[in-house]
Amino acid sequence: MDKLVPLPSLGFIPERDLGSTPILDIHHLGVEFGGLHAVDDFNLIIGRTEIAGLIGPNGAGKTTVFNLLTNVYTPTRGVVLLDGVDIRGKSTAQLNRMGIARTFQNIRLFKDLSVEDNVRIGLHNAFEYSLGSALFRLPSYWKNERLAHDTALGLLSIFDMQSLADKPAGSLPYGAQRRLEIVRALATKPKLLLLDEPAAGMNPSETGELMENIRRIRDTFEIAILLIEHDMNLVMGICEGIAVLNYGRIIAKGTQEQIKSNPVVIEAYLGRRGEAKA
Amino acid sequence: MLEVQNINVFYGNIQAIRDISFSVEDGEIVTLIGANGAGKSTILKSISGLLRSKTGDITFDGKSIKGTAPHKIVAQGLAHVPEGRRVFLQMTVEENLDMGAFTAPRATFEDSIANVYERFPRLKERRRQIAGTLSGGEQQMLAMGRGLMSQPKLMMLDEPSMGLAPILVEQIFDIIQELNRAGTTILLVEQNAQMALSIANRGYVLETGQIVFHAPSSELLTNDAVQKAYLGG
Amino acid sequence: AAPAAIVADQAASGETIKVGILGPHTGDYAVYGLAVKNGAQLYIDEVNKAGGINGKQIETIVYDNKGDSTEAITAFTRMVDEGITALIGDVLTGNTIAVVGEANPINMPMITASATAAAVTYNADTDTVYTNVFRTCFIDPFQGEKMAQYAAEKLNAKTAAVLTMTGDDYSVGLADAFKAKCAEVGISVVADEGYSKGDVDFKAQLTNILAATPDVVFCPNYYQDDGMIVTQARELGLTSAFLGGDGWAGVSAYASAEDLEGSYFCSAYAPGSTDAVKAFEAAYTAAYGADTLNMFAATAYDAAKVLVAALTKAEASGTAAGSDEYKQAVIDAIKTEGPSVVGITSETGYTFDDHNNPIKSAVIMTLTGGVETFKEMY
Amino acid sequence: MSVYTTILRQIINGLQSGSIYALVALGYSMVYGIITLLNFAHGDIIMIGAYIAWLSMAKLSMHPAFAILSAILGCTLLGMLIEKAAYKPLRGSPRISLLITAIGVSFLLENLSQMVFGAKAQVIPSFSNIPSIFLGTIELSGTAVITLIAAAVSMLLLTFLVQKTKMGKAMRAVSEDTDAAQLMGININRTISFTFAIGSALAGIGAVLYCSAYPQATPTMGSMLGLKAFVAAVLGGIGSIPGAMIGGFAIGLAESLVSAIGLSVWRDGVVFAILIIVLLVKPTGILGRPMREKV
Amino acid sequence: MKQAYKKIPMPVRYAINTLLFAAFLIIGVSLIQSGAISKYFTKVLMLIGINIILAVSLNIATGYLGQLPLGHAGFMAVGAYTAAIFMTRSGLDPSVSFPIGLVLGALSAGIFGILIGIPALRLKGDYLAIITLGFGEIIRVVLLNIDSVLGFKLTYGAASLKSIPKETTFLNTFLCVGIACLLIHTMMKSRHGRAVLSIRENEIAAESCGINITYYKVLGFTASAVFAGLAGALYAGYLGILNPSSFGFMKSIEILVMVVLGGMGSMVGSVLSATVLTAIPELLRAFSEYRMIVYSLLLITVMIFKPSGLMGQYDFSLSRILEKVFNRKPTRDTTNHKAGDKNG
Ligand SMILES: Nc1ncnc2c1ncn2[C@@H]1O[C@H](COP(=O)(O)OP(=O)(O)OP(=O)(O)O)[C@@H](O)[C@H]1O
Ligand SMILES: Nc1ncnc2c1ncn2[C@@H]1O[C@H](COP(=O)(O)OP(=O)(O)OP(=O)(O)O)[C@@H](O)[C@H]1O
Ligand SMILES: [Mg+2]
Ligand SMILES: [Mg+2]
Repeated sequence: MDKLVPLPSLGFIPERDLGSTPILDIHHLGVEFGGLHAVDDFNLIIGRTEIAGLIGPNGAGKTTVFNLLTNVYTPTRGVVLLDGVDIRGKSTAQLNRMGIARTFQNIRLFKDLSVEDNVRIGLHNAFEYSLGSALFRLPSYWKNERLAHDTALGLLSIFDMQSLADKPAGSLPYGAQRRLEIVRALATKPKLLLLDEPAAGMNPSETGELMENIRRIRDTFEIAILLIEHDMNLVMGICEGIAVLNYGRIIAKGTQEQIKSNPVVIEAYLGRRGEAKA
Repeated sequence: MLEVQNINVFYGNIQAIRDISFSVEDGEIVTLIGANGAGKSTILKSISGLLRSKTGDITFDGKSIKGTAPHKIVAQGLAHVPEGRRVFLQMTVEENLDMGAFTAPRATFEDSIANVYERFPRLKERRRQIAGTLSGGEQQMLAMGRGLMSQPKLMMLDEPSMGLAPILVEQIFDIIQELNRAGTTILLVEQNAQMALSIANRGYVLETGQIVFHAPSSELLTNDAVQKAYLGG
Repeated sequence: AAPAAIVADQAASGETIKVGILGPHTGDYAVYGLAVKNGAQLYIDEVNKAGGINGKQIETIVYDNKGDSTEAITAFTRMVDEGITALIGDVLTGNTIAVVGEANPINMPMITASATAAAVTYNADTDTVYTNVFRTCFIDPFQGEKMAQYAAEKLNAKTAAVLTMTGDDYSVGLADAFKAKCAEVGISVVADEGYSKGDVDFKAQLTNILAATPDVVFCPNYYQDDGMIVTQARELGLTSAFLGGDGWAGVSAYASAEDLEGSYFCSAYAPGSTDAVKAFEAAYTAAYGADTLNMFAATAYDAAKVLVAALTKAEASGTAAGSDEYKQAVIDAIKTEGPSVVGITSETGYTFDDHNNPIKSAVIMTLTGGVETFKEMY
Repeated sequence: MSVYTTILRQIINGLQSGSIYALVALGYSMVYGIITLLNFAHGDIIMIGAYIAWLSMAKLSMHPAFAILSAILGCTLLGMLIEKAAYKPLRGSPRISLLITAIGVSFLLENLSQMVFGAKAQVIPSFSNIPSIFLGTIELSGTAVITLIAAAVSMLLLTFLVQKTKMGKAMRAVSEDTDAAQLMGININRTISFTFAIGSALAGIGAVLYCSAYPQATPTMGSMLGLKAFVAAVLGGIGSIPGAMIGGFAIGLAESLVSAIGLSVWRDGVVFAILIIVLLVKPTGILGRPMREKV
Repeated sequence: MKQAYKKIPMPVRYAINTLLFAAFLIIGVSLIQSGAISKYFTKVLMLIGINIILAVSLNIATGYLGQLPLGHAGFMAVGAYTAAIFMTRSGLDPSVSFPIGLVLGALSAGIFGILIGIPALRLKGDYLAIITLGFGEIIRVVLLNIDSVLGFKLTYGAASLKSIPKETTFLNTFLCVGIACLLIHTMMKSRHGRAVLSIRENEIAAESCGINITYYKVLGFTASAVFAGLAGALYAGYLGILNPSSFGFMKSIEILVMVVLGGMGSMVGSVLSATVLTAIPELLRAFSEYRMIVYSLLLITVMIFKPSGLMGQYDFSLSRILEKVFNRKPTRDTTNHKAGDKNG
């Protein structure tokens, strides 16, 4: 087996306990689509409560990495350890139960269901009771349903969305839908939260707010967050470590400062103005 | 060139647009900014005919286009690059671009497509790929490229920079300016208000379906309230 | 509930005798249901014109069941609620059995003109006869057996093939009886093929039959299908004689004279054979057109005739219409009056056996020069 | 007769009935391909075509050529009328509502024609005597040959239409995203109307060929035919033009071969079992494009 | 701003609904026994009940799970034949064998649901439709051809399975309706039901919420089959005779029409449209041959003017109406929450 990249590679905040094993440990991950190496030899380690950023040009393979981590696509190569456990061969649902939750670049809400039900579906495995208890309304049904209701509203309150609980998710404005997706992902009690362009379609002030919330989520739930984003304000604002992907390969890894000033990154991704701003 | 007068638009019985009027002059870049759900996309959809306004009038190039079928409006030289890309997922990149040129004269097709490929080399690389498997940003480029193919007089862009890498965002804004210099009028909806205002002549600020503010961009850029609400200042 | 016209008609006497007519008037089997409806109505109209029964008009309550047993039951129950004294119907075997399940407990007299399965009047599991149920048509086993016998005796057949519409009780019933009889009379069944309702291409099955080179092919289906089957068989080069049941009546319009030449089928009556038949056919055509003029129109006409005779007798008995005694009187009268009713399809009257099936001999029809002609009584 | 000729004959039987299924399935697939509507009334349009042929020849004693033309024309117009009256008002509604409407239209056509034309099967005079072709000792009827050719030509023309012409492009765009298609300047109403016209014209051709092979018209003849064609279209990969052809032939062949091995009473069951197995192995039909959804 | 809208507590709601339903049954039964409701009307009511169960059961697979099965009549057939064979063969008194038959009918249909669901649910959309249609047809063909098995008369094929005790009554039909609706309701308003709904809404998202979609698809499909089997068993006891041709493709379509017309995913809609669609042909009897024309025109018209069905996705609830009455002035926050205005 390949040698582990020394830990913490991306954990840049020594005062926080990142744990002895990283939450996510990816080795030589790769996938091909008909000859196209969408992700190639991808290695990354993420600490237990770290906020990490994955950036790179369009079509670099960022979303594909998420899809590999959630087994929407099956990797052709590589090993992924979640909290020290090999996740090969696990289904998307199993991976979720093991602690990986995500949002989608193209929002995938349960549009016709209410906001609360969206979150409650996220809570599916958190408050379990058997089909029998449901059918015959046994006490465990009542207890868990009440807990689920309270928890759902509690989670919605992170984004101040309790008042929308009864609305159909599809009728929410774009930005609210993105936030709801995050809440739903959180409801599954993840150890690692994957956010795919959470700020897309938000204006700068909304983005600023989102940034605060992401940080708060990490602090309250003590989870690791890996996010993809093209909004450099957000990435540079909260990511403790950043990996840059291009043509499926990592071209740079490091802190904000290192990335901002990396000429390869500027050339491939940030561009002149981006450099100036950053 | 485009004159919108007192339109009111509903989704079922929810009113999304309340009595909005504005205009875009020939050769201008005008931008609409506003929070999520303010009704920006709804306005564009009403102009291109996908939605109907209950009242008021919309004139384009001197002719009323209210109630006209969308395909006729497009044929008059008004292109709409919709929100959320809306590329034809089962078609290849090239077929998508071909669709963009549906109303354009056949003779200019080769030039137009070469032009698009030049601006977005990634699309050229992926010309045979099924659009549905493109990455988000690639689809966004395709949507923009497809809009360019029709060589419109007025182009309405709904969040063209969404999901694009910073380097491409710059490019997109460059392209918009270039198009504008070449004579295309632009109506731009953007979340990246900073950049939108920096290239626009004028801007309208939208809140819950109403225009609350209208000024030249330079003024908007320095306005405190706008700064706070939309520029993250 | 009574249509306005009839109400006006009977205004004088003030009372009517209600008779139900039930069958599929829409859907796949409409052609039989409509024939039964029209045939029965034709006779009842004649009776009404002649003054009705004891001055009472006969009012028909006609309901469509789409060929669906569920609808048959609801429609029948509704008729009962509306006060029918007897039923002509149902038309399809399965529907009729379903209706019998409702009619038997209330001892409602019913005569079917077309339900041919033995089980319509007799429950083999419990060995009981449904005494309230009669019919004016053949039963399946009778036809199947007759044709097997006929093939052996008159056509000297040694081998036979069978082509049935699987899922159709009539077709399967005839075929089963035919096959059973074949074993007895020394015919070996060399091919046993099936098709589904709605099929129009039978070449695959016919190719198998062709390969088995049978002397005769027994095809106990309905005439449209049979016409197409014969045509396709000849196309493939199958020269065997075709045999069928009463469902064949009318087949001559559906295949060429050449192709049909030398086929045989049994029937309850021979179209155009006697003056009575001719008169019936003329009257029917005048009233309803020739579209649905098939054998069941004739058996329905007879059913109505038997029923009217029985009703007349029952009316005379003086019991109140709809009472249990009245119903029993009708049932008894069907048995006693039947033999004197000379119908279109039974010149010798309707005598019923102990399973309430009419005792009549089969007419063997043959096709010559494209015409369905009477061959012999058998 | 040798086993060999029996088998050969059965294959030919299968191809003959298969070619009719194929032709009908093409019309199905065509309409499905554009508005993803399972047009349950398609079989009934064929039924009307058959009655038009019957009316014009048996009742109006028209020349067969005119009868053929009027059947095709009649079907085309009927298809367009149905689209305008029953389907157009449902644009943008859930697909399943459209499906139910189509079922309603199918019921309506069946019951109307029973009222108008009667419940009895009508015999359709033959259009002409097309000489048969002999393959060795086996006779292949002329209509079968023509049906085969018609199916193949229709397939090629349709493929060309959809792939190469401007209308074809419009059709494909409409099928994917009507709003986006409109923004390309495509007149969706005209495109859909055109699609129905083509699909119904195919139904008309199907009616004529069907009638020359099976010369009877009944009000319910369309439902079984429509169902089989639907199965054929799905088996081939619904929406795919060559798929419809392959599916049609596959169903025809399966039917006759199942009968050939002596299972004719089980035929529908066995044919469906084959269908199920094929779909389990290839979940989008033989030529259907897998619906990939990028996440 | 939350709160304020007083909800009737769950147990109270259940009590209200149970009482109302019991009242309905008692009134129904006494009206029938007193003869105020005619036999015909009673029959129609029973049919309505059976059709309601069919519609609400298909609604699980179609409305809630979002699939398009076209073989629902097959499950009904399995239930009907199982119950009928048991009742005619067990030698038990009908009053004993009928309830057992109902349970057996439902269970056997459920087993078929699992067996068919596992392979069929791997397919999507119209391919699923056709594969279920295929299974439905196979069930029908098998019932036709297994007339007798090893000398034991089983289904009697085309000759029909006869002499089934007619044990179905208004009371037991509507008890079954009540049980079916209640169980479907309690299933759907639980985490299991929500999991089923999430699959309809977005399969990929459902999976990434940790929902075992295969399990829940099969669960939904099986539940759908179970109640179809129950309806089939009632049908057997209603009709007294079974023929495989009653369970063809058109029967499946008929049930589908009920579900869609009622509004996909609305149980009340299914109940309503099953009632209306059963009643309409009966009401139209006077039109005789024209009634199917009128019926199909009605169908088309309703779809055109109400494309999402009579009830849409709306589920009527009596207690919700009561709540409205008790809360004359709902103080719910209805204004759209805007992130923008807070910062302005
Ligand atoms: N299923 C697929 N089949 C073929 N190519 C694919 C498939 N999925 C992704 N790709 C290709 O792989 C590359 C990586 O795609 P991916 O979606 O991961 O990009 P990304 O980094 O998320 O880009 P963006 O920032 O634009 O969202 C793209 O070029 C895309 O076209
Ligand atoms: N299809 C729809 N049905 C119902 N309401 C809708 C629909 N589409 C939009 N809305 C509502 O109309 C309002 C305006 O929406 P619109 O999409 O025009 O906003 P926008 O300014 O473009 O926002 P965004 O920045 O999110 O794109 C919002 O409140 C939204 O919830
Ligand atoms: Mg991406
Ligand atoms: Mg928008």
